[in-house]
Amino acid sequence: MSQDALLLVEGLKVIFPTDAGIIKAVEGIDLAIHPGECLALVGESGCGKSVSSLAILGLLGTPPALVRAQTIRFDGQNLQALNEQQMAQIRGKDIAMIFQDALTALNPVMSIGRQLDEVFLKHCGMNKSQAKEASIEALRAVGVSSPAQRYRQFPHQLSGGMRQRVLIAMAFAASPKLIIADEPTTALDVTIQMQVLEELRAMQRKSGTALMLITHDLSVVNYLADRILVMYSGKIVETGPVKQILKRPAHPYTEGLLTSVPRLDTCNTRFYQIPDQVPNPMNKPSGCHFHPRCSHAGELCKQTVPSLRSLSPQREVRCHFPLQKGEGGDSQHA
Amino acid sequence: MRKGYVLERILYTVFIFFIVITLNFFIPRIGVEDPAERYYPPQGNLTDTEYSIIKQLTRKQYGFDVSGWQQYLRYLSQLSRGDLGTSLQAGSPKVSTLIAQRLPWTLVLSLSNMLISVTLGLLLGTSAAWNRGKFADRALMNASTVMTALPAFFLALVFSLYMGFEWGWFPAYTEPDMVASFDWSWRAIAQVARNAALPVISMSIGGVISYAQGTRNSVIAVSQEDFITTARAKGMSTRTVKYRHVLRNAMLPIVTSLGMSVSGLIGGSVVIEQIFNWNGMGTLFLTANNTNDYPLMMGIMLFLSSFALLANLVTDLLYSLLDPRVSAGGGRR
Amino acid sequence: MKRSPAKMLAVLLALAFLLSGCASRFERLEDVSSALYIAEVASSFPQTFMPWFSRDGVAPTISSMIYSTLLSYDDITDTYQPNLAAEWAYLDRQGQPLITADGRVDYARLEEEYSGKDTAFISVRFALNPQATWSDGKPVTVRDIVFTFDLATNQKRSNHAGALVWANDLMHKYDQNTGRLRRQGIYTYDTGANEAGYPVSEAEKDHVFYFEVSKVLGAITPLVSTILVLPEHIYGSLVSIEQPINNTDPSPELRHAYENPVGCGPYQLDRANTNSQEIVLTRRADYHLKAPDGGALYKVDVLKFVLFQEINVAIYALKKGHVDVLDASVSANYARLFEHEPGISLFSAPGIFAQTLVINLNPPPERMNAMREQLTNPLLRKAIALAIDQDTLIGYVLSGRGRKVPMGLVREGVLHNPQADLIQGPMEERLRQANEILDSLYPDKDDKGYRLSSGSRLSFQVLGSPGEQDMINYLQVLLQKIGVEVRYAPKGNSPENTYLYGGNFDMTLQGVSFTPANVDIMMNAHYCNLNRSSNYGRLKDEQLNARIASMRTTLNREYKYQLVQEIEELAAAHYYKLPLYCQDVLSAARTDRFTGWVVSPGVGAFNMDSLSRLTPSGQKGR
Amino acid sequence: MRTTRRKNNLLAMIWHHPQGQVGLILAGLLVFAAVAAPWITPFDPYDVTQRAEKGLAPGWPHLLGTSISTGQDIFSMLIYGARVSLLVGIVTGLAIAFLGAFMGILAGYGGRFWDTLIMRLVDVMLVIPTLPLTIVLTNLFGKSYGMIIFIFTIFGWVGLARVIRSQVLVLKSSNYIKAAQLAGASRRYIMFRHILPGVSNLLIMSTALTSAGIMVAEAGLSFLGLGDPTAISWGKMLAEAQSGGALLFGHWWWIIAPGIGIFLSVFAFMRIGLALEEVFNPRMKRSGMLLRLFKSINGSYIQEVFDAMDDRPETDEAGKEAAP
Repeated sequence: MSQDALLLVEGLKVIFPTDAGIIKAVEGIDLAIHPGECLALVGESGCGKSVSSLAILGLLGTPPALVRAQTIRFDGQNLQALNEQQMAQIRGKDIAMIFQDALTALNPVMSIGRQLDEVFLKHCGMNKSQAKEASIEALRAVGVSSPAQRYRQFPHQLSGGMRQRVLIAMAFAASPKLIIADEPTTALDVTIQMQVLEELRAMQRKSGTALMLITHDLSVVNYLADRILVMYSGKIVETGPVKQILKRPAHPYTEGLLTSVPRLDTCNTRFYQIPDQVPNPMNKPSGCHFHPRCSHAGELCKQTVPSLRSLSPQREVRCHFPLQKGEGGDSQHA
Repeated sequence: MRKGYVLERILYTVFIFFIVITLNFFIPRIGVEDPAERYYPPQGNLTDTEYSIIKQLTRKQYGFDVSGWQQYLRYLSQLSRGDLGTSLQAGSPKVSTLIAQRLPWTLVLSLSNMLISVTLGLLLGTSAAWNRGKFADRALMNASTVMTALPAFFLALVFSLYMGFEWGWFPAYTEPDMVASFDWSWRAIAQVARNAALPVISMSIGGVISYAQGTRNSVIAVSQEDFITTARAKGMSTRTVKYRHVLRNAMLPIVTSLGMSVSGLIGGSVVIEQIFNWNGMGTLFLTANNTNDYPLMMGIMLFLSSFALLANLVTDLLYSLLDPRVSAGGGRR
Repeated sequence: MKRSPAKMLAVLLALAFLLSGCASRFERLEDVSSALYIAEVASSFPQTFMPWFSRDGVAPTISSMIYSTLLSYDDITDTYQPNLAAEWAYLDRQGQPLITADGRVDYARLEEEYSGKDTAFISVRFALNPQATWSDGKPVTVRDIVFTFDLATNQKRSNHAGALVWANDLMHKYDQNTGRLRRQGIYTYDTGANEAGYPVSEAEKDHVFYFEVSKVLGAITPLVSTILVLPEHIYGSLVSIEQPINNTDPSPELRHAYENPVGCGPYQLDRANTNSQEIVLTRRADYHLKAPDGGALYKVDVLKFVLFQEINVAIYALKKGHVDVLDASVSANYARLFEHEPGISLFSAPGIFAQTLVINLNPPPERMNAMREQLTNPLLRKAIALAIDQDTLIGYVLSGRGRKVPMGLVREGVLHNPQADLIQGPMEERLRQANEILDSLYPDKDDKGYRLSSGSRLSFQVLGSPGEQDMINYLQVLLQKIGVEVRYAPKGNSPENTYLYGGNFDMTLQGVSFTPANVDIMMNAHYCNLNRSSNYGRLKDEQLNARIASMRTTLNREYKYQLVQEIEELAAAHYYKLPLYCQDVLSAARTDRFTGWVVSPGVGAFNMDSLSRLTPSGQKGR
Repeated sequence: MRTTRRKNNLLAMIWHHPQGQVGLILAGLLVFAAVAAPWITPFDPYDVTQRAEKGLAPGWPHLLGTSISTGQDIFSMLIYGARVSLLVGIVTGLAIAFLGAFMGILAGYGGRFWDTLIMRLVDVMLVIPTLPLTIVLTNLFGKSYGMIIFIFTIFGWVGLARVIRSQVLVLKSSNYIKAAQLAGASRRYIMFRHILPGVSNLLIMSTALTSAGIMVAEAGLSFLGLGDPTAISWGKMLAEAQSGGALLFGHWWWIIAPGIGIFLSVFAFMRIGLALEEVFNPRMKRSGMLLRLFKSINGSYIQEVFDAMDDRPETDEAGKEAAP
């Protein structure tokens, strides 16, 4: 199974040593993305999901970060063995990224056209005029109105949705095999969010690109993703197909996430909130990191770190007392 | 849109200029009812009639023979003809003539100071930022904390003492024939370089350090911006990222501080000029001060302010060229 | 690798600076001609050389070399030497010169002749040196003299030129308001000399002229020795009431004349080599005065005045051999610097200025306060005078390079009056006397000093410049010994905030110099005139005023000097300007190119006397 | 609440910052020197009776020699000089903080009129050449440290006011201020209860840094002879050294001594200011420290950290196998 994965990551760990102590951002995660698949990495902010994606692409500065992994294999290539120059060849061409805040993710003093051109010039062997044509075409493809005019404009002159589209166009520019989308719609209004997601899904369908979606928004996950990977405090706490997990979460944290999503079909007048805050990454709780916030937690949870256990062939959970037994989930799926 | 911004900046500059002119008119008049009391010529054994004649003449000479408003209007019309007034020095030279004589020599110091500060500062600052935390960086940061606490005039004295007096590497004071015998020959240029060495070195040490530190911090701050990650994620080579994405943005605050040093270009070397006996605007001003040559002092003040205003305007416009966000609205501040 | 551009640039710059440093060479050291390099300490050089313009900085020195006066006057010996005027004489009523057998002024007959009341002025006859020429070749004639002195007396055409004050005693008078001549007092062949009874023959018409001057002995000195004669053929057509000579906004022609002086002095301006840092004068071959041997009076062909902003720089230049001589006095602290320097001589000349402590003894009512009221008491002032130990001050402040000044403020020469030195004796005795006086004045005393009946301590401020602070601190110590406190108070650098003229101070410092040449003016200024003169402390004494007035008007020279001596005594008894010291004038000159430097009282090594005695030392500079 | 608690142990926070500690110790020494000057100096430089031979070289009892022009003991002058430097620096720093905060808050929160007015004023002030104007003003109003403090304050508030204003603008748009406004709090209340505490960190920090800057500026003015002519200050000592022939005589100690005084005082306050900056704003932490930490933590410890993240050996197997 891992053999045919487009991206295979095993035992990825990231720490940040600081004056005050060591921040354990990612504590060993495994993940695999198959061609054309959309994998969602879900979790609260600070759980290490963005750091993981940056670490995979080698975009984390070292210092301040220290990264270790057993395997980071992309398309049969060991990414860890590549130097910066070779990585640069992969980034943008094979793996592209879409960032959360398009205003800060775009260079403020460069026209968006030139920023797009850079991708075509670098990865597609085009000359300047070709690149310009391709950029305008790419802008049009993501639904940017009057792309030739936008081409000359600067990021601050565009609306938030437009900027996000530009980022999407930029990611898809070199037809990569994998796109990592880090909270692509969080910074946008809800109506614009939908349009952008639409665009993203259309582009993904059209090109058959694999998508690694990083989000905390389960409705986005529901809309785009095939498989889910729930992270908490640097560890994966639950994985599985989207439908199963959304319907029957096995980890109390996943359940908490689900209940905190406002739904139109239920009549909750108050949102459910997971109590307390994300644990201090410098000083994480013993045992299961989630236990101080967990309503099901027992004595065992405080002492022993639970391991990732298989519930069904496709589902795993890291919990001493999972909410769902494997069979139930399985039968649902079947 | 951009035209509008340029026009707005120019109009604004003119407005401020007007305020500065007015201030310049009023400051020397603070507390002066009768200029004859303040500026009358050296004491002698004057009889009462002689003294009253002198008073009258002095009043007329300073334009105090008419009412305040008329004085102001006269001042404006005089300025509009480019006339900065007449110095009280022997022979009543025009203030503008005196400034024109001294300005080039001050510019020799301050321009080479700026050139050295900016180029060395940028080079050191960027290389420190690229090698963040390594030896060069730490050396620069340590040097900067030490050097910013050492005022330039102290360094100037120390350099003058050692490199000038003790070791005789450079002239400890400006050679008196430097200005006089300057004729654009290589010999004369070498002489200027030799004489400018100590003043420029003592001025530019602080400049290099502060530009280097500013550049370093700016480059580091920009390197941590999201769009730099975007650029890297696009697969841009390290070189492209550094020079096209980081530096361009990191230059923006540097341009602002450059603008500020340009506006202090002429007035900034008063103390250094005094120490090295350099015949520039600074010594001209100190001389004017010591001899109570108010017309000259105020002429220099106005010249410096106008220069600073112009420098600010150019900086603003340059900044708006570099940063498209500015002319669209808001300001850089 | 990455830092290499920075490194390269730094190395390049360092190299450039170092290489440029090797090219250093100095003009003087290579100069084999007879050119003297003179260091001037000034903030800037004048660009114009109108001799009446400026009395500050280098301008007077330069002007006095380019232009000439009618006569030269020697302060010390009280004698006149011919300059532009080859001969001169007071005339008796018959027009005959009042001259003794040995050619000197016959003061006895002068007094005899003019003491009566039937005439308002004295007539003086001058004959110009026929050899005298302007630097453009034109001869100096009586037209130049008439033009010059006529201009000096006419305020409308001369503005407040420096000449104004000094021309006061000429009887030639103009109306201040109209600028019209009210009374003629200068006569030449062309301006009615013969008609007025001053005979001038046709042959003498270009050289002989007559002045009518006030009936005082002091009238002639400033006229003949301070007013530099201007060329009529240059300025005559340029100067008018609309365009006065001393003008802040001169016409281009006038400016051109200012900038290109045509003079009749021993040197002329070498415009081509003169600039903002260097004034170059060249010797005029046709100068009318010659050495006794018939050769040039002054031995130096070229004078190069080099501008230095600060005395330290000038001293450095002298040490380095950039200049031959320093036209500035050197602080005693620097004497050590030259002591073992080969090729440099240090000269010490007695000073002419007596430094005094001026006491405000008559403040205007609005400036009066309790402390100043104490100072109106001459006994207190005497006590202060008793406590001033000049030896200590000279030792500490001047490092011993100074001399004591008697209470009469005149140290030596014809004016000196030993009787005026009211305070003498050993210091212990003086302090005892002082305390005796103070004890009687202020019964309230503790170990710190005396108190007024109001309880406040006897304490005064001494207004001074920052440079004088140290001296005032020593004064403080001296007066501490008799229980009187004085403190330094800074004076501003403009007249209005020095408070001196308004009498808004307790004490201040002032230099005083009485010489036969200036005693008429200065005694009046120091002791009589209350209006913006040197009489800061506003001394008012009818007897003294009368004595000074008669001193100014007497025509008997012996009597005049006797009066001066009496005035010294009278003034000293007021304990008004208390002598502190007289600082020696230290000057330094190099001897590797020229030898023969001489100094005289109050004058440093660079002076006209030196110029007439210098001889090249033959050896080239180091 | 949080800010007040911080302020209470402000000194402690600076003390615990390695750079700040240096600053505090130096500043403490200087303050001690300034206060105790009459007791710790071997000679009273103001007393002419305690003068020695002029131009002595360093030795005993004149540790740093004597001046050429007056014979004053240079070491004693150095100690006394701390008084002027600290007084002018600290008082001006506080005055600028006060005026700058007032102007900045007024511009940022006082409404459009004040904002425009103050910002125009700022523009004018930035253009006027400070040093020449200072020279003119001291000439007009006399030379004293009061005057210098006044002039520095008049020119110094500009930069601070701009920073404060932008900080206020940020605060103004923050939710808690909006909430307070909605809750009907008065402008004055919001200004003093919310805005002022919001900018207080900035103010404290800038006071330290401005004081350092003012000390340099004061030395410069004294050097030009614009300070109080009766006081002994480091700038004036340098000026006296220059005009009194220290260069000609090669008396380096006369130049170096006041230079060290200036350096130490400026350095101390800069250290304190920068320490405060880092304490208040941890993101500003210097990378150098981080890297030193990297080096000081040995590799095996890092390895341990990484290893500790793995699931326990017994469960590890299960997890590994369970992984898809």
